[in-house]
Amino acid sequence: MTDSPAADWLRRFTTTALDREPDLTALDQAAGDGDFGANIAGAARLIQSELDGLVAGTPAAEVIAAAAHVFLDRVGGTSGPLFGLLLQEFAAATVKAGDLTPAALTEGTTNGLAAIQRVGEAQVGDKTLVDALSPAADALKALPPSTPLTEAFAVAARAAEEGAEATAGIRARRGRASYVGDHAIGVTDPGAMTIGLLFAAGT
Amino acid sequence: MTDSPAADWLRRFTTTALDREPDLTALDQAAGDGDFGANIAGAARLIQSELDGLVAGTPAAEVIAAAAHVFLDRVGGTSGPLFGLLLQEFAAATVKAGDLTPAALTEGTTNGLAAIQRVGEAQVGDKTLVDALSPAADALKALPPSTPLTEAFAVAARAAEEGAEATAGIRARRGRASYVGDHAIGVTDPGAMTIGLLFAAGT
Amino acid sequence: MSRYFAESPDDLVDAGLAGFALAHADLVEFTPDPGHVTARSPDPRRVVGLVSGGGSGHEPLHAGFVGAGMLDAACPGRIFASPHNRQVYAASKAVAKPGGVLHVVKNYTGDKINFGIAAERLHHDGIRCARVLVDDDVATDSADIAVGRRGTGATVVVEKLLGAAADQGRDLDALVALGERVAAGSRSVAVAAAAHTSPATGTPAFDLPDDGIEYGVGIHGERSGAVRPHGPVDDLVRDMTGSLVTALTLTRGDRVIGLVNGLGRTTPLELYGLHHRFATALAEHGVALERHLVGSVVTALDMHGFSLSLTRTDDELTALWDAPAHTAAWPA
Amino acid sequence: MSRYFAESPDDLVDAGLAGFALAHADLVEFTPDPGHVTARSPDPRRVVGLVSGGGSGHEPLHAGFVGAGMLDAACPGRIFASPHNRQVYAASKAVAKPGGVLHVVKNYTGDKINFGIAAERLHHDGIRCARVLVDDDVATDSADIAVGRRGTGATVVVEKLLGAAADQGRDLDALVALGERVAAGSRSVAVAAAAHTSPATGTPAFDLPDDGIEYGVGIHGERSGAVRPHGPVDDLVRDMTGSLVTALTLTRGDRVIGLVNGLGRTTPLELYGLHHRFATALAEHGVALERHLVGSVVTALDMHGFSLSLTRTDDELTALWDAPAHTAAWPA
Ligand SMILES: Nc1ncnc2c1ncn2[C@@H]1O[C@H](COP(=O)(O)OP(=O)(O)O)[C@@H](O)[C@H]1O
Ligand SMILES: Nc1ncnc2c1ncn2[C@@H]1O[C@H](COP(=O)(O)OP(=O)(O)O)[C@@H](O)[C@H]1O
Ligand SMILES: [Mg+2]
Ligand SMILES: [Mg+2]
Ligand SMILES: [Mg+2]
Ligand SMILES: [Mg+2]
Repeated sequence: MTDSPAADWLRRFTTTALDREPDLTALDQAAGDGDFGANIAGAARLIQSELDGLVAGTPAAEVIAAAAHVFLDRVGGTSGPLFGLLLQEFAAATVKAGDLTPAALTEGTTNGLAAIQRVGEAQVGDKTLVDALSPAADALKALPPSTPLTEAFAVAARAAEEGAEATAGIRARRGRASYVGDHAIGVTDPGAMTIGLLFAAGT
Repeated sequence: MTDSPAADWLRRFTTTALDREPDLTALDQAAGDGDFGANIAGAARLIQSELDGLVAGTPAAEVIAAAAHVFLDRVGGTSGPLFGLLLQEFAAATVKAGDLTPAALTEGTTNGLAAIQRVGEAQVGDKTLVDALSPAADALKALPPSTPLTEAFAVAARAAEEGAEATAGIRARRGRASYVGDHAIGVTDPGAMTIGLLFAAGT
Repeated sequence: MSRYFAESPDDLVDAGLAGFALAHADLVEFTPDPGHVTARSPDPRRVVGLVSGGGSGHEPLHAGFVGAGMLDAACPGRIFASPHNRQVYAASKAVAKPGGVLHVVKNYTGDKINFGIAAERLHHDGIRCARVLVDDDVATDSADIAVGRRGTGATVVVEKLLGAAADQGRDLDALVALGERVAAGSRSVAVAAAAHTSPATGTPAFDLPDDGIEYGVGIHGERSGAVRPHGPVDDLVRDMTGSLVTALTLTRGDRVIGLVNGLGRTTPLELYGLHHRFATALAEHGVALERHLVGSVVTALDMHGFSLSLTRTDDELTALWDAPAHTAAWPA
Repeated sequence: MSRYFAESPDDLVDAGLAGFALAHADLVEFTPDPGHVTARSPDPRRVVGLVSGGGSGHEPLHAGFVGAGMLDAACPGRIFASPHNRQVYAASKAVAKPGGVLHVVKNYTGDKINFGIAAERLHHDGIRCARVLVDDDVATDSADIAVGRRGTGATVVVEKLLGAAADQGRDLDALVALGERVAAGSRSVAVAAAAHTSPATGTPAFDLPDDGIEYGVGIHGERSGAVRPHGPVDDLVRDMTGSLVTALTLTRGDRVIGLVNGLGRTTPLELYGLHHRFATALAEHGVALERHLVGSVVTALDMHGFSLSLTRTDDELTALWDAPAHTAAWPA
């Protein structure tokens, strides 16, 4: 078990994801197909065992890359590869910055959003995790360079949570929720909510 | 439509059977397989259309034989052929007596019971229609020869109904209800109850 | 509650049979009155016609097993009600061969009576007729039940082996002997986690506690009286397997054909998972699972449950199992 | 509520696949990690490997259609979750032939993404790879849905016709053209009278009024938003048929292959009855039902519902339909 800030962040995320699995399942059940909670929880367990296997002092980029690979190579669904693309961009930005800095967070979020939109073609307002990720990227880009990492995470989390909350009011145009029409109204998008959980885990 | 006593009797029986179909279904559901009500109701509808087709003045034996043939040749289940055997003996006894007399009723019931026991091997206490038919036969045999037909029917009905009621207290040794063990306790045997309905229709 | 996609219990049977006949017109012919299904292309070597039947609600049994290599005819009754004797009589007349007719009958009073009356009529017509009774269900092996064990899942095994033997031109006595041997060597046990939907009422035929399993249920949804909690599936399968092994007094090295049968709404994933556990449990007993079938072949409408069956086998029976059959539901 | 006979959603998939592999060891080989099933005896004339896959819970799709005459490999994901790209990549590598690999993909974002990443990796390895997208569900043909129509029941028709064509040695471009033509000529619509049981919670995935039918449901149990009363079944089938005829702009004399597909707990009697009604409704449109399949082949766990599918056919496609296939679930 490592104790680097990156590992702590991801471990906290996995704990929250497992705690919240029933809520995420219920949301995807109400306006989707019910597998989102299990998918994210499965990923969380795999990431925990990856983190357990890392030696102390593993560079932040490698820690994040390990989680990215879990999502990319071992988790299916729509959400698996999309979260993988996001974490992969976090890892790349962390390599570039030399550590998980606020700048790396901003760049990772921005590039992760771009990659997710290239692959999934969702726009803000389609009721997907893009509705949380996009405002988070905007909020991070607006921060002064000197912002401490935990505060940057907090700002991103707040923006993502607000974006996620807004998804409750709309029908979906993409993802499984797009098939259920008005049944999606009143239901927060679980993918967007999980983006909020990911950032909040860094605070 | 005929108006002979035999036809009236059988028509009243079909009306009651159709009225009571849900109860019979529920009893067979609670301690059997749930098809008894539909089976008897199906027979009742077929008998009604046979009765409708008979010319006025058709001899009682032929009327009863028509109903017997419906049961024997067009109704399955356990109950179909057993009711057919009973009615066939009623018809034979009616031929012998020249009409549906109290003596014919007694002989038909006695011989019907014997036929049903030859084929189905049930004894009193096995929780089958024999539990109603056997006391009915006994009660009929004990009647003075001068008893009017409707009273004979009434006596047989009372004995059959008492026999049927007694089936509620016991587990079954034959029929589908024998598979359900203690679930049969508290449930009146629907076949026995229907024997009561058959006699009661003659009163 | 979930209503069937049919107008009534009778429509469920009548439309279902009409559609079956339409879908499999190459394999079978359907006579609506008295209702029976006959095979279009039986093996020309057959000298005995094979007839079975019973209440509807167990599909694909029996009509799905009419065809070359299995049954010559099937008589479907109303839902859970034995066919009437005229159905059996007409079907038997239609497929009787020089060596007569063999009835494969599940051990239920109604089936025995109706097939029995038909047999009397056939004898009267000078047609040889014999019966093989299937009574495989260990849950009904009890002194309290005067009518003996119910006939359930193993019926399909009996029909397959008899069909292959009939194709070899075996005569009636030989087929009866074989059928009795197979039936005597077959046992089944069934459990349910939810009742079937009664077509008469549109509601579950019985209630179970949320976490309960009815152990020893019948294919008409007859309750067993024994409810156990929904514990580890491994334990459940091990207990069921043990009861079959005991009933057949199987010992190490004995050879069996195994059937994992869904009772209606049990999913293929569940059935295959149960098959895996069944194979493991049999291996623990040292019993050789030589052949197997996994699927919903003897059902109880939409019951959520399954049965496990074992049939003792040997080289002869295994060869009969492997013989080709071409019917609507036999996996070719 | 009725719990599955499995310890957990993951066990439902894992034990189910292990049992499937055990039951059909003659037909398929199963690699647990990354999970995929491959055919043991593909036709030697094939020059292109056929791969499909998707979330589990739709059995027998896709693993049940792996074998001679249909798929070379299938990648089963977790329940209702697309397989991950490494499963698709490994399966494709395992069955790639000189002419490359063809992916048959149901139109869902997750499937497209995961098959898409695998395709990138295959290209990187110098393996030709193309895709046929199945998007047959008319209920999702709406301007409000940016991702287009879902892929549902017609997938099995596409897999059958492509399999037969691959057996003739057709190359990748020819198969893509054929697959696109079949997919473009296929439409489906599904209804449910009761939701599937969620394996995560053990409760119905959605509630319907006692007398309600969800019209336009998805194979992951996605609700349609349109509930109608459980009226005459004839009317329901006529409306569903009409929507398919309209979507395919079929006119008198057009020829089709029809599929009546159970979504899980729908009984054979219901399905055959629906087939009878479907055939009648098609006849009213003057459309020739040239071939058909009736069964539960593309399911949604234990949902009580059914789908109807039509595929335009011609002499070429009908001949491909008639070609032999030997898989666990194709009716031989
Ligand atoms: N095109 C898309 N772009 C970005 N995110 C998407 C897209 N489609 C769906 N999602 C996200 O995926 C989540 C659902 O993931 P999951 O349950 O794994 O997939 P599926 O919908 O295939 O079952 C949704 O909550 C939504 O946030
Ligand atoms: N061996 C028997 N002798 C006489 N009557 C019997 C016997 N077995 C069952 N019955 C009667 O049959 C009735 C059930 O008939 P039915 O529902 O048609 O048959 P099944 O039990 O085959 O579903 C029972 O209520 C009982 O009265
Ligand atoms: Mg989902
Ligand atoms: Mg009954
Ligand atoms: Mg019955
Ligand atoms: Mg999904």
